[in-house]
Amino acid sequence: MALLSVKDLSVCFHTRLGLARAVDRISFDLETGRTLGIVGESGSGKTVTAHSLLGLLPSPPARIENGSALFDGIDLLRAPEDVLRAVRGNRISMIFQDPLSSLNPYLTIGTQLIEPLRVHGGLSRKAATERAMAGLDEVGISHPAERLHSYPHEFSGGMRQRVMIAMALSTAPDILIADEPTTALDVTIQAQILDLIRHLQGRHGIATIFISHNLGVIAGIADEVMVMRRGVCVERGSAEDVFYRPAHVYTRQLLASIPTRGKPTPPPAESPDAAPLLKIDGIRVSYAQRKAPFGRRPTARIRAVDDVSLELHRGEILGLVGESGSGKSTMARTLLRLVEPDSGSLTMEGVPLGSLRGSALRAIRPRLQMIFQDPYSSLDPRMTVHECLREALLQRAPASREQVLRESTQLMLDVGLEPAQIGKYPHEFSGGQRQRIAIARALAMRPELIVADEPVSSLDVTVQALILDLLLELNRRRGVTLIIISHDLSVIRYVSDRTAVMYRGRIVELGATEDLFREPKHGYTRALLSAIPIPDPRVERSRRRTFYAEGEQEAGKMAPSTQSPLF
Amino acid sequence: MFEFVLKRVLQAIPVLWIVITVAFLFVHAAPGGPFSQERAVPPEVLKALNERYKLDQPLLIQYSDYLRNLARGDLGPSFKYPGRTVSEIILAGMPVTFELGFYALLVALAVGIGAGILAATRPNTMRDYLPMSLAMVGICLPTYVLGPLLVLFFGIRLEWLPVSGWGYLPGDKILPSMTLGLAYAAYVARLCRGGMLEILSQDFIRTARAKGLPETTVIYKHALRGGLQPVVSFLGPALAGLLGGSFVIETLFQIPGLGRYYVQAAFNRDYTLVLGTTIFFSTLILVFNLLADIATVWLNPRLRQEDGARA
Amino acid sequence: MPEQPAGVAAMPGREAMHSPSLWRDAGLRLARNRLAMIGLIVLAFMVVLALLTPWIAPYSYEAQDLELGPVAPAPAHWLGTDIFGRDLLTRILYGSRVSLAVGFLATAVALTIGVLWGACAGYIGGGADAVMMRIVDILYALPFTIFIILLMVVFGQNILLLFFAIGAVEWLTMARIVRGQVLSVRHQEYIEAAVTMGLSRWQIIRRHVIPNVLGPVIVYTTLTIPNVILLESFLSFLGLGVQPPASSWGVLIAYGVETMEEYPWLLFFPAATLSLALFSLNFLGDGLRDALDPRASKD
Amino acid sequence: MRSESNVEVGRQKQILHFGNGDEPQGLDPTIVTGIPEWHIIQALFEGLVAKDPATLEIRPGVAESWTISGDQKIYTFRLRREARWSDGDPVTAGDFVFTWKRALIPTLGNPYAYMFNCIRGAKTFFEGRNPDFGQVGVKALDDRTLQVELETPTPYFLQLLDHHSYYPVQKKTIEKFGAVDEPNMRWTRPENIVGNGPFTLKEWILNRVVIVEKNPLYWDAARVKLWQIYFYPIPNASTEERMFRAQQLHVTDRVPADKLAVYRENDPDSLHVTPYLGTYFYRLNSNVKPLDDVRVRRALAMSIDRRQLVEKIAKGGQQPAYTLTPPNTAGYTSYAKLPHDAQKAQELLAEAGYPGGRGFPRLELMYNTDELHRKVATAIQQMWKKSLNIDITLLSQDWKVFMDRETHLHYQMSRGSWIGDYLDPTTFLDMFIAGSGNNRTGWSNPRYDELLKQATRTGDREERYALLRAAEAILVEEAPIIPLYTYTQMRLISTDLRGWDHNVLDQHPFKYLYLEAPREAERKIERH
Repeated sequence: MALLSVKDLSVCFHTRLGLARAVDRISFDLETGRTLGIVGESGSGKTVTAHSLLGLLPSPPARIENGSALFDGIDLLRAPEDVLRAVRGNRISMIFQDPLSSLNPYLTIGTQLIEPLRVHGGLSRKAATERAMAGLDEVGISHPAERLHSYPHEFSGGMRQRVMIAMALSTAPDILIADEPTTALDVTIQAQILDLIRHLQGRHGIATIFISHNLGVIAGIADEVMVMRRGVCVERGSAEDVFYRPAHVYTRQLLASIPTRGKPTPPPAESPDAAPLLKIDGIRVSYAQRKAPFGRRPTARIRAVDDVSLELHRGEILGLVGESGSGKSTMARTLLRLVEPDSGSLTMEGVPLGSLRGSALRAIRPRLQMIFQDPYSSLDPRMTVHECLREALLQRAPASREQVLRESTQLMLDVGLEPAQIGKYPHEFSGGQRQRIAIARALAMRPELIVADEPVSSLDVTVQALILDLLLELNRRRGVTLIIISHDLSVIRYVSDRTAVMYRGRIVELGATEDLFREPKHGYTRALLSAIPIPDPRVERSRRRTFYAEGEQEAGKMAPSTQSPLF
Repeated sequence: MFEFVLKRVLQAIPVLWIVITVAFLFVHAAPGGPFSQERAVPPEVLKALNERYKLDQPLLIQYSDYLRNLARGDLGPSFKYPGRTVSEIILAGMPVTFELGFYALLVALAVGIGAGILAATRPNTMRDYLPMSLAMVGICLPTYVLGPLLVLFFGIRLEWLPVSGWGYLPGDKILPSMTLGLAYAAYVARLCRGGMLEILSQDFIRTARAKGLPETTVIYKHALRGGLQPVVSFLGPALAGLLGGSFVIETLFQIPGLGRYYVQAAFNRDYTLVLGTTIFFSTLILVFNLLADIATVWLNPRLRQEDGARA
Repeated sequence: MPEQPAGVAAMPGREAMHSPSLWRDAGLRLARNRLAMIGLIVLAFMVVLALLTPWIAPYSYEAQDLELGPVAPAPAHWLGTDIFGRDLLTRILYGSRVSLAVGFLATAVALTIGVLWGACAGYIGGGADAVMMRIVDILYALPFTIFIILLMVVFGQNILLLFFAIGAVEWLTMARIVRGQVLSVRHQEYIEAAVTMGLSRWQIIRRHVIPNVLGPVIVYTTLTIPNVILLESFLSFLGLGVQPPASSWGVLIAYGVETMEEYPWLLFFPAATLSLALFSLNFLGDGLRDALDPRASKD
Repeated sequence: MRSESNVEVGRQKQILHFGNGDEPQGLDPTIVTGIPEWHIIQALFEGLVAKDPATLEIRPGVAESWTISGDQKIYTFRLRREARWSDGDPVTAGDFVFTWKRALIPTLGNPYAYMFNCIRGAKTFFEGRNPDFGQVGVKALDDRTLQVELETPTPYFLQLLDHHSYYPVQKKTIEKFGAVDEPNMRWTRPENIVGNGPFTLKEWILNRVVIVEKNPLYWDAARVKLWQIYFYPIPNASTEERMFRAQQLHVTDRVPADKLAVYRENDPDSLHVTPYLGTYFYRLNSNVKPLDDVRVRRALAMSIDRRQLVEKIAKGGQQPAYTLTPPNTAGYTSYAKLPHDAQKAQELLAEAGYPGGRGFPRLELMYNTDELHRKVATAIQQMWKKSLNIDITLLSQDWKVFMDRETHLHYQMSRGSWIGDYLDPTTFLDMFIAGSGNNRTGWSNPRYDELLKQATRTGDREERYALLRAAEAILVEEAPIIPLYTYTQMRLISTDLRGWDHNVLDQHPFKYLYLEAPREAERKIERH
């Protein structure tokens, strides 16, 4: 008898257009101590599946149509609320994708950690506090007694996810459901968290359902893998079977879409005598740390970009890689004069970009365009695609209604969108389509340089490749110079001619992309490379990580003794 | 913290100065003087009074005299009530006004937050529509309608509560506080509902539910603090409005507060009293806006990063 | 053009091009919201009644019948008469002309000034923001009664002045709300995208900032209108605004309160009319807010 | 449930709860002008003489007796020995000389100084033309004898002595709290004040209550039955009425017009509506066209149906008024009249060049912001419209703006009213003498002025009244004002209150009042 046995689970959502089936007859069993990996792209129903097991689906609009989920004699899908509540957070715990929004920002870590212990374990405040401290210690957070009084915002992303894990495990559950627990984290942090989960799971013998869109992550952690697509399970089997002998065409497509290769086209022949398109010299940017209204030291400044110099040639693609907080986004915004540098100079073909003001600045702006990370917030939700493109086109040059129509139609075709959809609003498009709209908007200005800040990081893997191909094509066909910023090394490797690695506001390594990947010189580059999850169960499980130690990213202790064998 | 408050206080000085100046010009520009009345005042008398109160001096002299006295904390004598100083009148009315405002605030918060939570936890059901509709009726019914209605019902018909007064008879503070508070409760309810709905859709609420916490804990411990943010930022202006706008209530219920003076002084052209009450109320507005900002930060730990917890 | 796209047939229909604007779309979405439509119909009905009042009112609004005096609702006077023996239904109908005009126009004044002021303060930020918001503080603090008296004395009795006076106080809160909203919108990436396109500040405020803060503004507006209608009665007492024999809802309600025990219908019907208008406005406002958010209605 | 009401407790302890209109500005009898102040001062001070509350006949006050010379110009008062200040000092003739001199010092700015005009030399002293008070006809012959010499025979002089501006104040106390000519009223605070009336000031909480308590040193203390009186400033009539219903007040200051019918029906014993020495009228600015035409003014006056006005609008038992002076003011009644006659009014208007109202300019009728004024104006606006076919604009104005415009004749028609200071027709008729500050119509008539002047020189009552009637007839015929109705005093009074007599001056000396449950009521309670 399996610990948890799910049969024919079907979930529907009421929408304006009628019933939509989000999960369609999913079945699986989970054994004690085993890990089930559920993999699939956004909208495939993996999260709905997990939530339906704990009765967390908002109802309405969601409705469980069919199926059963037997756990210890209880059918989780039909159990009354109070029975479920006794199971939730007690015998089945859950950790979520975004540790920033999943912890209550208004309550201290301690309060939140103690809650399940008090509710389920009936522990006294004192006993619960001690257990909570032990839990924090186990997930590698130092000085737990002090940390209990901290608020979530005082922790970094990785630390928050450790707290979530400690909270989930505090009641010694039978099952842990981890829903994309590392997606929002930097790659090196992701590696640490994965190791931690693996370690604790083994130690406590917990069964785990691990949900991820990242095949590499699943490869490293799952014993069994279920591949979902549009609410249906397309393939289920042992990790080896799924990765090495994928039966379903979709599984194969997924595996193939991961860019592991280098740039498909050779870099353009450099003409060394040509003047650089863009010259960056000694740029420094710092923020006044406005600690809200009550900061004691409102003048404290945080240095985001520290003495960066670069030269960029026409037609080149430069990759900028680094983790969150390394200053790469600030760098991008500085190039576009969205952020004012403290010092240093920016020159575009002899024009001192950094000192332009007012209308002179506005006149040069079309030559540099940006593609933002989040295609949700980078498009005005209240403008249709047409309005958005029209605004850009008219901004560049006055044009008649017909010209605008013609050009915007052409732009739609250029970025691979159906021109008939031009009257729709951004939210009616998928993430990938939205990113195409953003690209079209940038192209409408006929820019010479496009800075793309994490252009694919919020997209599904299969879509990522398409967008990257589009960027490459633009570069080739139109000769647009590109700076592509990403935390994902495989993305950088796939598109860029040269790569710069940023760490704490500085460029620590810069070179031709393939050289850099083959022979990383800087310790940090090596650590980054070693942390990339590889979709190969055997390789991934036996990999050894390299850590870069100049200033720990995490403020807690990095490697608690209990974990060392794993690293 | 200290620096922030100090900065705001320093900012307030020019604001107050402009308020005083404009108000000074206003009252002196308004026709009719403090001493005109139905029974014609003989010109000799008027002259004597104007000389006594220096109203025959050029406006600029009066203005600089006023500022000079103000700097010494002297708001001058009242014209309408000779023998009383403006400070004395303000000091007499202030405690009552504050008390009324405080109770009304309690009513507004208790009723408004209650209704807001009720509505937000079951959106688009009867439990949502009913309190929200009542809130809307509350917005429709101005205090000068609501007050007499409450008095007639609870005071005259049921004889449960006194119909007027403030602290003379047991329970006489209930009706005025309710009347004044209910108008604001309607706004609080709407804001609270909005805030709660926003917070209840947040991920950390899902986390709290996933921990198996009872729904009451989820709502009161996890959601309420965040859900009250919009209410808190509304409170600063609202509280100033509560205190300054208590004129109608004070008249209806025979309450010796300051709101009555604020309006009456304007009608009486009691120049010094108008200026005194204006200074008082504008200071209140500034102070309450500051307090609301402090409270917003206090409620939201993300905004107060000063504890040394970050390693 | 060298690269004419192959499929001219794939060109979007021309009507999609003709300003497929937010507003037209909002109209379509609004039409599908039943509550909002009921609100709109009720309001439209009220406006039509107000416009047609001189032709449809059963009695003259000023003709008195002192001998008749106040009578309760009866077939001759559906809603009863007031102490002058004037037909209350007629008075409410005529009052709606004033109240609706004041409600909408004064709110429009407040809305225009408040939105522009708040949007500029919030978007420009820094010193300009501080100065602009301090100006709002100052205006908040000035004695309103004296201000009204002055207005009247300087400009005389004038209904236009009423709009101005009300607008002048109501825009303050509006500006604060808009500023708060703008602060939250200001750092969205689509604003940055607009900057990189070289749009001027004013263009950004007009095209991107204001449309995106309209939601809360509309909701606040629906709350402002009844406030304004009631405020009008206070100003009318001071002599600014309508004078007898003309009337307004606010004035009718204020008089109704005086005699609510003796002649309750004089309070009930005007108050009920105002409430009906407010409920309709509120549903319409909520509907409009949703309609103006393209994300809200379709998934 | 509510605790014991004020009325019940009051009955047991002889505490009167009195609705007093507005917050008193101060309690200095020489300076104050308002009615609320008047009520309280009546409890705290006493003049040389007092009035009988029922008949308004003059009775002894501080003076136990007095003599009047044959030419009616010299009054000699004998002060009673027992008259005491509340600090125990005797009230002397010197106190009156001090008080009246102070009242006339120009720099004090006493608005009621004109009340002393009948005393020889008072006017010239006040206007600064004669700085020597020795020339003024007020002398203390000894501590208990006061002699007053008048300018002309003034039949109502004794009445004036019961007006608060003639009440004595104590020199010692005044000088302790400021210069003699300083109008600050700090000396009237409860802890400072010294009076000579039946009550003393016990407590004064701003905007809440003024409490007075029986004065044991008062010469007639044996007669005073009330122990305390609470004076409440209640500006809102509806609030006051509700307080009365909730048994928090014994006496209200007024009654909301729409409540009168209800009380007549349900509680007639509590409702007291009595004639009052005051007239409600409209001023017509005789300087502006077309109101400079007497025919237009008469037409306007004749087209108002006063009966409807008082019965349907004012509702408080007011009497239609066609003359300025209320009927039977100290035996004086004017018979002049512009009767309600729409036909005649139309003819007059046509004669003036506006047949059927054609071409008549749109006039503005100004009133100060008030419910009743609005109602009256609204009704009259329609009456003019109906009978004369002319359009009038109504304009409500804040009180001070209203006064300002009226004083500067920046109006066309405006609301006015006058409450008599003393019981004599001249308190009304003096208003319209040319140059009087209270005229404010731009109208003047030398014959009118002459008639009034003659009247002051006449000692004989009937002859004097005949002159005044002739003057009033001119006023009515020329119609610079349109009298509308004679005021009534409307109060709700608890059936517990005894000793309350009605009079047109609305003066109710508190020393005669007391509280006792009515016998019928007791019977009712027993039956329950």
